[in-house]
Amino acid sequence: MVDQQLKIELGKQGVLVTTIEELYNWGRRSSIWPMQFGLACCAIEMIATTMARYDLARFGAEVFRPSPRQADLMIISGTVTKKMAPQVVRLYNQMAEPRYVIAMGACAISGGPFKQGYNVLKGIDRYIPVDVHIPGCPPRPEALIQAFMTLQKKIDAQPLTGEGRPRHLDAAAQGEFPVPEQGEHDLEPTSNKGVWPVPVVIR
Amino acid sequence: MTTPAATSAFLREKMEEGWNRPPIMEPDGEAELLEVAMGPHHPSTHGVFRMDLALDGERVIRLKPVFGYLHRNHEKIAEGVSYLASMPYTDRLDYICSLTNNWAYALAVEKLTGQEVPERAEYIRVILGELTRIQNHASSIGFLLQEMGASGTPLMYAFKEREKILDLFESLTGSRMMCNYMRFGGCRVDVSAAWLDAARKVVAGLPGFIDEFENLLSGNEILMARCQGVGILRPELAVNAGVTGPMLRGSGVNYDIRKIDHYGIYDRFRFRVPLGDHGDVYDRYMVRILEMRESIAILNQALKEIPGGSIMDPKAKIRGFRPKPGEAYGRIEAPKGELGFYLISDGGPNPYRYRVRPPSLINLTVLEDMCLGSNVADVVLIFGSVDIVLGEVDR
Amino acid sequence: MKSIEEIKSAIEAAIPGAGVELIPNPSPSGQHSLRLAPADAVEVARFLRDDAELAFDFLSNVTGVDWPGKEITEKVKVTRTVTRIVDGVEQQVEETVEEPRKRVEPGCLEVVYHLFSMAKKHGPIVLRMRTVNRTDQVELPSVTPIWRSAEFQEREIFDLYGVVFTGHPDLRRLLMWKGFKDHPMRRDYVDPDDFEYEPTAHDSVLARAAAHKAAIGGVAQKGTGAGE
Amino acid sequence: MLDKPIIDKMDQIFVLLQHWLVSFLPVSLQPLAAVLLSVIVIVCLFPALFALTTVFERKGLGRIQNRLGPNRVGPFGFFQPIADGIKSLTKEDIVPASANAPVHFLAPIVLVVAVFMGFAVLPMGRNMVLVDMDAGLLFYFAMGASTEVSVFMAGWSSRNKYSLLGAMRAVAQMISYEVVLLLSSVAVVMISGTLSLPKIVEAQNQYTWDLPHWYIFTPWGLAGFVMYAIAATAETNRSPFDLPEGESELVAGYHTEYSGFKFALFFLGEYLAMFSISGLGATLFLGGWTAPFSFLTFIPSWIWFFSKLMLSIFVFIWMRGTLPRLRQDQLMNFAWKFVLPFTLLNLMVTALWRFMGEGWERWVVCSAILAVVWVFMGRIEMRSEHFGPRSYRYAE
Repeated sequence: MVDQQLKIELGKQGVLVTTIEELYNWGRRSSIWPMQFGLACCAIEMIATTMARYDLARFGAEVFRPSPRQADLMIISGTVTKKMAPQVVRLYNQMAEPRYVIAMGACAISGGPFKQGYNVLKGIDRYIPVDVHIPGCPPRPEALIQAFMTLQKKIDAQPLTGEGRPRHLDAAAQGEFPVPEQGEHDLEPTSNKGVWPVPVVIR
Repeated sequence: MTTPAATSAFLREKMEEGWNRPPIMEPDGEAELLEVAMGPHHPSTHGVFRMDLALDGERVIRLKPVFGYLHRNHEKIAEGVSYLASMPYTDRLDYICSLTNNWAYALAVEKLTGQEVPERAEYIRVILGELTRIQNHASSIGFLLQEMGASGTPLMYAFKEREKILDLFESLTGSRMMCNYMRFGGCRVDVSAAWLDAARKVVAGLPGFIDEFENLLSGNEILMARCQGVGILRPELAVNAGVTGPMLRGSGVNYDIRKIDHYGIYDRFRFRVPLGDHGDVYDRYMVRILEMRESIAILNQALKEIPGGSIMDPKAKIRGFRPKPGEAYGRIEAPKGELGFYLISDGGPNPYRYRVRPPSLINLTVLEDMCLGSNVADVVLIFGSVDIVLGEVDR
Repeated sequence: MKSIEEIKSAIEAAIPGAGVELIPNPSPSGQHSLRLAPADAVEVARFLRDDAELAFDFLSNVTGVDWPGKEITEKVKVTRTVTRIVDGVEQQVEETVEEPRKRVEPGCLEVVYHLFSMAKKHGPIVLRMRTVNRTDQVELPSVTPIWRSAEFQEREIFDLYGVVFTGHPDLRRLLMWKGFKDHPMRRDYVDPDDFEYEPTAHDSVLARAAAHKAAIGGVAQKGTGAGE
Repeated sequence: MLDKPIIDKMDQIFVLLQHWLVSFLPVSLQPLAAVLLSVIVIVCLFPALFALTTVFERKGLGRIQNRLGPNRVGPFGFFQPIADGIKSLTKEDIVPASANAPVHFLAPIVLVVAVFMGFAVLPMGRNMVLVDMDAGLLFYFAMGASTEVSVFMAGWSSRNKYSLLGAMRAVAQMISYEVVLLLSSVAVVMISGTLSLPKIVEAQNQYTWDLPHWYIFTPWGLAGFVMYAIAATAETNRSPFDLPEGESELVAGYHTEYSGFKFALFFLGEYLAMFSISGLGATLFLGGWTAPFSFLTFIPSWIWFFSKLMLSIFVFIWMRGTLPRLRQDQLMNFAWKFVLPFTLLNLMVTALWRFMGEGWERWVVCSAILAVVWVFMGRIEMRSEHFGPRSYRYAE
């Protein structure tokens, strides 16, 4: 590890010092290919983000891959229903590591305005780990770009070893997430306890 | 042209034979069928829709649509909240054109209560409704071309224009997509003179955009070869299956609710209803293009004639809004077809029954009929030409 | 277009013995409806579609409505014989008293159809049909063979309300998944208790929050308001 | 003007460099070392070109679509492919449980190796050809044919329905257009009388009034080039013939199940195939490394070769940004009913050209035949399918 101070000094002298860690993080942060996966209203704003006015392509992220195998980022753009939730988890399982998830919009975070619905999943983080949440109904394209940059910052800050390393470098971490079953009245189980402990309400 | 009335003898005869079921396809020879589940995650299903296909080679032998992946319980929620509180939910039905959804719901409630709408509010509704229609048709054509494999260019062109219209919506209602603008007996906020000027400017730019769009697309041989003669929908079946909107008019049936019901103030505007003669994908595409041009004509008239005055029925009640017991069905010509709301009031603050008549869902009834015997590539194209939004299909 | 009374008499003239009942609609919309007896509903529907003057070729909307059984408490005058001491002697006396009595008005499932005519450009006419009850006798005839547009809408009503349409070519659940057991649009449906209630001032929500807390059990929810 | 020796030096700079480097080695090792050196250069150069092209493609498509394209990663976004490469290399490699693992693994490698082999016979400048084979063209097409095998391997071994459909489409399409590709090149062979690519270039390296004798400037050459370009687009699965991976229909077609570096190899293979087929097109019809005007011959030959190559890449990108995709049956109809008969006719016209001798008559006759048949066949094709603009009626 190069001392941060020394690195800045060397940078002034025109010597570029980098580490494997930085290069690795730079690589995966600069080339995040989202999955072409829209769920509901937010999907239209996600498409608008890639269009000429907002142009997500500037970040190198216009390569929307329809196949989950080739995608790095899953943007949960909209309401996840109980009928769809098993498919979302399955798609997430099909993605190759390193993979990231952005929960876009109120519905993906908590069920949003449709929270009272009998067929609406109250937040996708009940089943899969989410990296960035964006509030809004739907969030504006700028918000999605902000989320994208937040994700990049998050990747940048990840060390490759020790505590706080990315999940795919942690041999003990969960790789495949159990797909919920569609039961007679509800999904079974109603949440993945390993990912989402039942929250404690504090007032 | 074959109007349904003219062919009603034909209709009756065929009906006895049970023709309104999709024809039964037989695979060639002993071929083993390949069962493909297209969706719910598939790049061309506009969201979470699934088609269970049985293929013989690439020929479609069977197609069963599967719905419900975006069933968000809109109707159940609306029955538990007040009349006004369902208004924001209607935005999220067909999330590309929220304003026409607002309009249909407001119209149904106005029918239920007998409220009057001031003239200025009616003009604002027409302006917003037609702007919505233009941006919906433009983006639906963009998505259709995306399905056809054009790597984004037509969609980008469509969205460029859509953003201008969304800016108008945003400056008026405060939201790009989920406008929540109409109220029972009027509208929420008044338009300013500056907004009207901005709208005039945008509308003045629209014909140029459509010309550009048509230059890029309509005469393209590949587009013609892909679209013409594909996904033919006969007018008899279209009427019987309750298909509405540009899809029905693409099949040559003259049925535009703006002309039939004269709801709002549509009888004041001069506009024509384009009709296709072949009922294929190309006709649906062209009907949408031509409808955009007619919408511009309506917009020009409305923006010129808009009167002053109030935008809200003075007798309209916001708090303690309890319609008398009864029921009403209100419908409008939404960009995708007939969007109706059916409300039953029991005198309480909430509707006793709240039902959305979704054009997208009912237009999909004929999907199997149109797709059988064609190619996988045609299936996505036909599906795209139906122009659905899953929020409305599954509600 | 003919008025609703004329349509009713036209139906009765064409199909003798058809059970058609006019249901007035008091709201300003003035969309009155005809209630059909399920037994000959298909006949009537075919007549409405094929009659040259009516030509209702377009079935726009099919809706299910749930009317749950109501418990009605009413006072009934009852005459009964009581033993009472009159003038020091025990006698049998007849006496009339008002007594509250509970009566359960049986519920039913209703299906509403909105018809228009594309050929004649008129409408709407509203038809309705009722099932016998909400539990076991929930069959209604399907109009899908007459108007194809009923296909998905009837499937939806089967899914969400549990009306069984006889004669429907492909009656499966439309929106909910295959193994689902309930009919969620019915008014007595209780949805699964699967979300954490946010702090609120509404007592009913707090009551549900307390019930939810008890149901999930074991997980401490500090200060859920209901308890404190 | 620069003086002649310097021009020659610039022209031959890579050849001289190679000779100089090799001269340090014992004579017995020199031929082997020379070949190895060239192989290394090719193996490094074209992937670098691939990286550059992806940026150009993304930026170019952006310009077509009124937007900017990548510009955040490195200066003007030019480090984007490096980031993509690092990411692809480090991404998890998934082999589906039901896939045929060895074939699944081999498919991308077979593709890239086969495509690289094609570069061996391409003359990239004067004296700049790795192997000056007498039957170079034949070798090239033999290698090109094996890309089909790899695509089918990928689609079949993935055990995915979309992959299988994509593979079936790919094989049908590539085999159909392979025939056209070959036959349109045969015309060149008939005129130049050789299968060796450097000799074909030499044959075009003459000038009349400053204008070169490129084959594209003859009636049969133009027709052949158009047919070649169509077939080349189909052969490399580029829009509007990108059916095997037709995103909107088949998710990602034959490489749906590939992730990480194997997917990157497919991506690389596609672009390399594009380079090599553009290079061959330039060699056969556009005079290879020769200059378009005699007074421009002072610019090194390899610059001309690569500019022609990049120009055709630009056309590929342009088409991708403009055209929608054809359908499978239309694609096959187009191949067998229009392109192939026209190419066969072109062969006869070429023969006629050859035997009519020098003079203006052959220009008139050959052009007339080709133009008439082109118009006639095109008309019949359109009319038989009833395609065409329509008029619409309105109801008040």
